[in-house]
Amino acid sequence: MLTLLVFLPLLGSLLSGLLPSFVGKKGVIWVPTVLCLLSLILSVILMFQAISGESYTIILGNWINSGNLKIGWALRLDMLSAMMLFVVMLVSTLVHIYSIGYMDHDPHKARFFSYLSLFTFAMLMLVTSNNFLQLFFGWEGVGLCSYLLIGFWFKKQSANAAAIKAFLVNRVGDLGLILGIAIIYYLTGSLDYDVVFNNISSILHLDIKFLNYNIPYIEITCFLLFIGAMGKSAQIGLHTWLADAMEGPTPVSALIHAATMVTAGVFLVARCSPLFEYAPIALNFVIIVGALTSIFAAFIAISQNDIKKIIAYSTCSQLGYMFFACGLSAYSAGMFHLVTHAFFKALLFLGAGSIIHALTDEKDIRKMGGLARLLPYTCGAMWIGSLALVGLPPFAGFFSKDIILEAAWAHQSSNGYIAFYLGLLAAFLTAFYSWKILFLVFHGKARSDISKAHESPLYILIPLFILSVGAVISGWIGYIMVDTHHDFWHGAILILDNHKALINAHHVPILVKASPIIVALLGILLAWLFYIKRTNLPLIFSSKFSFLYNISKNKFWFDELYELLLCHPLKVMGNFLWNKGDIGVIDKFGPDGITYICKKFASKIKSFQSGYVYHYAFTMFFGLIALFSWQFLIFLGWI
Amino acid sequence: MTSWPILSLMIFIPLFGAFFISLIDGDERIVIKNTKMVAMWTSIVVFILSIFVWINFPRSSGFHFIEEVTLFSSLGISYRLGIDGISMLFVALSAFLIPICILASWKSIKFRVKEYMILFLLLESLLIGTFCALDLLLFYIFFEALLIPMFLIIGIWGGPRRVYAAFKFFLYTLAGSVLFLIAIIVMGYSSGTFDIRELLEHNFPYQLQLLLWPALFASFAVKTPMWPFHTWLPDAHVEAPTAGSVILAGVLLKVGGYGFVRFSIPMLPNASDYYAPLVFILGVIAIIYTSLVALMQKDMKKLIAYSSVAHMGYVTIGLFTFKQEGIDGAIIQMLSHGLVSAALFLCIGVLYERMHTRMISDYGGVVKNMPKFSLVFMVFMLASIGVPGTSGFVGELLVLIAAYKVSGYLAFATGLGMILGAAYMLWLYKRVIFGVAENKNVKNLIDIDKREYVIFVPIIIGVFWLGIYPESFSIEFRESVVNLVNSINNRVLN
Amino acid sequence: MIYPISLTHYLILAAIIFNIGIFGVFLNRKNLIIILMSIELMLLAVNINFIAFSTHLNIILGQVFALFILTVAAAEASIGLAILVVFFRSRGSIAVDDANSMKG
Amino acid sequence: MNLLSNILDINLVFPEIFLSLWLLVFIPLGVYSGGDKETRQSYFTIFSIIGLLGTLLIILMGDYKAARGFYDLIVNDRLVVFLKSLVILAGVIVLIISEKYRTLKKLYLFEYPVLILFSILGMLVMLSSNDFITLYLGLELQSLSLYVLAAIKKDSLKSSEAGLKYFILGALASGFFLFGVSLLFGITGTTSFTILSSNLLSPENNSLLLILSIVLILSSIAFKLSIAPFHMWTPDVYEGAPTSVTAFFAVVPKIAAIGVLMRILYIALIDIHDVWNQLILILGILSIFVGAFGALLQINIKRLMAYSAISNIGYIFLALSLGSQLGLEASLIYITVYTVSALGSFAFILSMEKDNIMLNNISSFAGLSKSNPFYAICFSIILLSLAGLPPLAGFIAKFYIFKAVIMADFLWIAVIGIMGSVISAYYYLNIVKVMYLDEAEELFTIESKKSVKFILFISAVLIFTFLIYADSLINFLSYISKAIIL
Amino acid sequence: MLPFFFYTFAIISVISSFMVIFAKNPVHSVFFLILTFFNATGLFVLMGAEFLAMLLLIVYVGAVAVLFLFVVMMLNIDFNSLRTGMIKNAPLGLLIGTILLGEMIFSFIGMKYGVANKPGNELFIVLGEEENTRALGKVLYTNYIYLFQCAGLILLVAMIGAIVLTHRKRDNVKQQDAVKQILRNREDAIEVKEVEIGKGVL
Repeated sequence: MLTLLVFLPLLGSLLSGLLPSFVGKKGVIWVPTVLCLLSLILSVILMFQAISGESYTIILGNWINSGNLKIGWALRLDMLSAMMLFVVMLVSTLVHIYSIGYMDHDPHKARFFSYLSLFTFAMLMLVTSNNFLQLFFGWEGVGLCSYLLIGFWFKKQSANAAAIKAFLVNRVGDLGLILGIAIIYYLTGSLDYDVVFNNISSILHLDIKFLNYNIPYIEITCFLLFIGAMGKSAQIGLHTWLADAMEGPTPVSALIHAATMVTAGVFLVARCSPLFEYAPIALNFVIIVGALTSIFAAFIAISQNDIKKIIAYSTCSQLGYMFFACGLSAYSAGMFHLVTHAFFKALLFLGAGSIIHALTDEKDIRKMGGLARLLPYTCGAMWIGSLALVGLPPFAGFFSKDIILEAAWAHQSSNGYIAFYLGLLAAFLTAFYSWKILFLVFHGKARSDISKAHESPLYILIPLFILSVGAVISGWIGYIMVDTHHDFWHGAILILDNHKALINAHHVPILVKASPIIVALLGILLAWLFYIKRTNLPLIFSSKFSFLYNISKNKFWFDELYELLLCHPLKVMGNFLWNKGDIGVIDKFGPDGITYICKKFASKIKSFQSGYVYHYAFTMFFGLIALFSWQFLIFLGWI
Repeated sequence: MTSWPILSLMIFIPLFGAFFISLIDGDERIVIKNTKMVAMWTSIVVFILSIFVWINFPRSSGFHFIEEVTLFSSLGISYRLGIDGISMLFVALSAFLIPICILASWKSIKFRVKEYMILFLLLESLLIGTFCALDLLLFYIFFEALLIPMFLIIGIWGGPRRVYAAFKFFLYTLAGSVLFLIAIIVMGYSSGTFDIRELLEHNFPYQLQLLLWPALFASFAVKTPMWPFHTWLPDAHVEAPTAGSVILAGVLLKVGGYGFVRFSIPMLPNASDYYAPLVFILGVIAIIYTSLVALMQKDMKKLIAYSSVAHMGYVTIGLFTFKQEGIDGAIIQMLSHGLVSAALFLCIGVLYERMHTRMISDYGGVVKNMPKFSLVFMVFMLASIGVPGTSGFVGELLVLIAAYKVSGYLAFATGLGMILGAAYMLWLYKRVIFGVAENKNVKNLIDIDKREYVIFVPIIIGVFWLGIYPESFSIEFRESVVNLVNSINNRVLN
Repeated sequence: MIYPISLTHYLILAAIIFNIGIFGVFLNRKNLIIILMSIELMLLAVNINFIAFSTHLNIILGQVFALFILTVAAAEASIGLAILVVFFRSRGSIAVDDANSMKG
Repeated sequence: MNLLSNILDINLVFPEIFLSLWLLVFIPLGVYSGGDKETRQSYFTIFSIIGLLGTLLIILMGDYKAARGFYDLIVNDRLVVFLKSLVILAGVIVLIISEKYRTLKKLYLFEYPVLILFSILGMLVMLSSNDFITLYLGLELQSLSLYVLAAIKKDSLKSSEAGLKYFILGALASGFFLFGVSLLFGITGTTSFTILSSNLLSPENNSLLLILSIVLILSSIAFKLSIAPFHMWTPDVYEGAPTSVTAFFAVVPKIAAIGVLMRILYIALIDIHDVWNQLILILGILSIFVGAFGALLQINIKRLMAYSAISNIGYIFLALSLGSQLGLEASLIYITVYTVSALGSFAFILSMEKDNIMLNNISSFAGLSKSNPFYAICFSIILLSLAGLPPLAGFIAKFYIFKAVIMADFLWIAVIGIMGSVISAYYYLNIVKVMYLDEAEELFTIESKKSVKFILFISAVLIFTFLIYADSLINFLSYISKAIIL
Repeated sequence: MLPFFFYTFAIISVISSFMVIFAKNPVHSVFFLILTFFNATGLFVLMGAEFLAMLLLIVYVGAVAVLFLFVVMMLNIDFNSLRTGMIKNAPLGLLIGTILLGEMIFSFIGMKYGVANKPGNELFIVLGEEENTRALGKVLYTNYIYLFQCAGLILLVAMIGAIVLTHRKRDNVKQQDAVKQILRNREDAIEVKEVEIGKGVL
């Protein structure tokens, strides 16, 4: 069943991608969609199996086999993967359906659906892997599909650039991941989760010497793995690709850049909890990075005007929450937020897509307004999504975000408090920009001609509806995940007994529990002030606090910084090495130089052959003398 | 096992084919047609033979299918052939690529077709001979003789600077390999035999090893090519006709790697151990340096050529880790590169046939008219940057893992190549395939036809096969590599 | 003061003449005939050597050799002069400097 | 009694006697024959070829057992027989391939084959000499004929200039030789090789004078072999002399001189090997490089062949310097292979004629692979063999040389020498390039006699298939080289 | 007396050989060459090689030198134009040459001769009490007969060579053909014409 689940999307992808003429014009759309739907049904069944405590591994075959390294293609079902399977399949199926409407006019539908299904397949491989390498396979596979889908509109230069950027930034993370994998292999001689996790105790005492410090291997390993997660999940430093990735079609953003792929990093950390638990330094690093990202991305989001970019930064920020939850050893909280986030963020993206679709590819929120009337369903969906996002009860986000912040408080460490306060601030900003969107888009006056706007077709609205339902109820249902009295994960996540953040999270002061709601409401209020009540306030603020505004607007100049520090020097260096290194030095002093010297020498010999017989005679004579003198000196013992 | 000399057959059938072609006479058009057919079928027969060998190959270490005829009693040189798991795969690779090359040249070679096909068959025979030779001197003979057909292929059917490139290629490799000859003589006469099997068991004195190793290295490093001996490669590739580039990148470069794994490492283990850091440094430089250089190339073929240098950097690093994973990885990387770079050159050839330019700036938006081609190209591009599931990944991963066993820094530096490799390949792909078609000629492009399908599909299958189930390849050479690693470890430790 | 004449004296004399002969071959720039004569001088020096050794060692072989050298030298001179004449006819000069139509 | 013993030895010199008698018949025949010039010329050629083949027959029918005659003046053993046969065969082939050229250049003179025969006679004398006097007379007999041959195109300035240069420098070299021999005679009291070697055994004889005499003798033989720095005449004479004569120069005297050098070094002077081995070695390396570099920029094929000869003989010097059986064997193999290659090359060069003009410029071979593929492919094989590429004959020959050098523990010499071979590979390859890669201005067909084509073909085939028969050939040469047992 | 003669001959021969190469006029050079040969003859006599001394006189002075002179005259060269100029870096050449000479002399002086004067072979024909010419004659036609024949061949080659090179068929020069002359008869040579009166005058 699991095998079928995983490979059905691949089949769909291959059919519509390679044999479009075989499946027909309609078929290229419907075949992958129906196959995904089948998979979704299977995943639901499987999830119930998993909840009932079942876990097993299906070995499909050998992959890499070299020395001790024995990697097989295998599918593993446990609670963690079942949960991910469900989320992935649900969002993927909805996006497939959504795309039927959204991509209606695109001539390359076959390709699009093929990519979508391929992505789904890769994601499934990622989550069901039973070893690090297959995880990496899926990891790169989703990255690849992300690349393909971002660059789907190949004529757009910006889309192509964004696609490459996404791939390359991810590759940087991947380098960390693969090095981490290499270390794991080096230490344990295996890459199977079970073997590695069971042998953890034997490697704890191993140290690596790095810059004169002795660092436990496990720390460095987790650190490197986390670098990989940072790349995929767009954490601070490696986040730059996510906003640019919005160049792709909106369903893609919903599927890949909100609900599934970007959360793979969180999944990885959760999956590797048996490693991270033994690496306190790495965990602290995770907390810091996560917390920083959450505030940092939220801060950028407030000044953006592209609706998708705002949501993208929001995603970034929410991923930060998930990470610091993981860093706090509250992996299940992270996973919980992952699930709820998948619902409401996919909802937001798809809603945004609906808006964009309605306005024929307008993305700038400053040019919208008053759409509530024209797009009532979309408006409702967006409201639900935003409410879930900012974490107002009874929406899904409330439960997951709350438990994270509580866990941060309950961690009772300086890092925990930092995470808590930064998270709180981020929540405030989240509320602000969420309502900024809502107010600017749906309420107030129309700032441009929106008369042609129309509510989206049913294919778009059905997914919106389903996700809205999810955004409301997933928090209620999913709360079981973080219920510490209940072994929901069946051992898929390991938390050491002395890491009590999650357990203590249920026993934090009431003020702490309430604070997220308060700041969210404050944020909404501020947004109302800014964008409904006093519409000149944003301008005043941006000029008064131009410094902060510029930072936010320019996204901390990360892109420019990278351009200046990395891309440009690399290009210059490439040119230098080519022109100066290869042509200027190696060729000049190597083959060409030797040729030149040889020719020079040859012309010397040629000119020596002067044609005058006395020169020839003299040369002979000289040769004679030289030979004799040489031997003469040898004979006398002078040489 | 078969009693008939199948390896000799594989060496001599192309020669017979070439001879037969040279006899074809008559009306020019008919001559060309017959020539192509004869060449094609000859190479296909050889390929079938290679499959036969593969199927019947006993997966144990040591050499099989051995043939031995004394050639020089006075010199101690014999016509000894035999293959182990490693060489078997390279033989198969050669036999696989030659028909593809011939097919790829079906239309693009318009003049002197007869000579062209003769040279390709000659090349095939020599390549198979190189990988099958079990006699040091016989190996050298094949190894060197390879230069002549390649020189002519580049020189006659090449681009505008073909003469420079051909000479650079020829003299560079010759200069490297003459030192190898000296080493061969020293090895042969200090051990008393030229039989590779016996030489593999022979322990050379440490000081002698230290002397011999650089001589071997000079030859193989040029052939591989390693930085800084790589500058002939871009020139040769740029000027060579498509099929020439294919065979150059696909098989000829592997001869260098094969040399390392067959001679340098097992015969001179102590020296290899001594010089390994040097190889690592050169390998790392090759990966990073040439990737950066590739990033700035304006000519597609040059870019791929530089990427070849980087990829072969992985191979050398992998080989000199002396770890099972590293050597396995290096071999798989060589096979993979043999397929992928060959295919990339074929892709460029497809474009070149239509547009007659290789400048990246002349392209853009190709996907619009050539979606199938774009897909094919993408598969190879992805394989080149080592996306898991394609052949490129397996080798790189194994090398990286083995490199980590040697040093973390080495692994890190090796890994940097992953990022840079992705950068230049993606950039290339973007500039050529994506974007808006601005060049008028691009708008009139025609997608790949059946012949080209036939060329690409086997390679794509190979790429995925190697990427998803490399076991079917690695099982063939596993025992040989295990043996190799054990013997190195024993001899280096003692 | 005159020392008794020994073999060495003759040898030194022969060496001097031999060297003068060599000088004549490569110092002369203008006249090919001088070169031919220089060669004769060299052969003369050799003859002196042979005869001196022959006398000193009391072996007749040296003189026989010298005899043959004399014969050959005459033949050589005639060939040399014939070639010179041919050269003069085609070049119109016997200057050594003029014999340089081929070089490099 | 003396006379009697001489008469008994006369069977050792039957070949020489036969050839002289043949010549003595030839000369009046040439003077008094009438008829059309071209028919006369071909008759003369056939006549001289018959004479040579007759000589060869006599040589081969003779006794191969080592024997010395005429009071040690001459020697006969299998090495002598082999080299003599090689000389005669090479001479015959040169006569055959130069036939058309001579018609073209109107070299109808009957003296031409006569002089060729005389020089071959001189070489036979040289090869069988066991005494410096015999050697000297043979050398002069050969040289005088060659001087005349070089200048035989009287109306050509280049030819007479070549003759002049060759003569002057040759006379200088023979002066060196004689001076050296005279000193050697003074030191040891003999000029016989065999007695010399026993006389040199006494340590008192190791003196500066001995070194001087060896240097003098070696430098004059180096001159004959065009070894740097005594090579200066070679390019000019090769260029200036009529091409048919150049073909003769390039091959036949070299074999004879190598044979003589072997005899001097390996019989007369073998006991003072440490005195001359460095000399020969340095000369060998020097000429490898002079030959390699000198040819790089040549545009005239004849000059190029001159430099090629210089560097090829350099390799033989490397082998000979070792003073070992292996070195002797290697140099025999090398000279044999070189003979075949050089004859093939000149068969090619002598065929290259367009509208009655010889094509001496390398660039005029452009496009030959298209217009005359047979010539192109044969010559390419020969050139690649000269460049030392496997599996051609040149490779095995070089391999043997380096094997000998390395086994004598001269590793660095081998490295240097082999680097020289890479450089020279460039210019051989350049000719291949011109023939195969360059476009011809106009296509032309080469018409040459079947016999020439046949010789070119045979030489290419011999070189190409060398590996097949190499074993037996090398065994045979090794057997030959055992004539001198060290 | 011996030293006196030796030095006289030696010094004159060195000086005159020096003059051979440095004389401005080739004719003078030839004369100096002859002088050198004369003195060498004297030296030969001093060493007891009378036969060779005479031979030198006859062959060289009588034939070779005259041949030189003959060619010098025959070529009819404007000697004035040839006089100038020695090699540019003659001093260098001389210096290097002197090194060789020095080394040679050094070797001569350091050498002990007569060591090898122990012939163990019948080929060593000792110059006995017999007179020089007889001794030479005895071996020349017996022991060295082979060489003697070779020398003859060399002379033959020289002759042929000289003829080949210098012989020219000139088409514009009338040559006498004796046979033709003899075979000519009156009828071929003379034609009697009847001349009309008055014709043929103008």
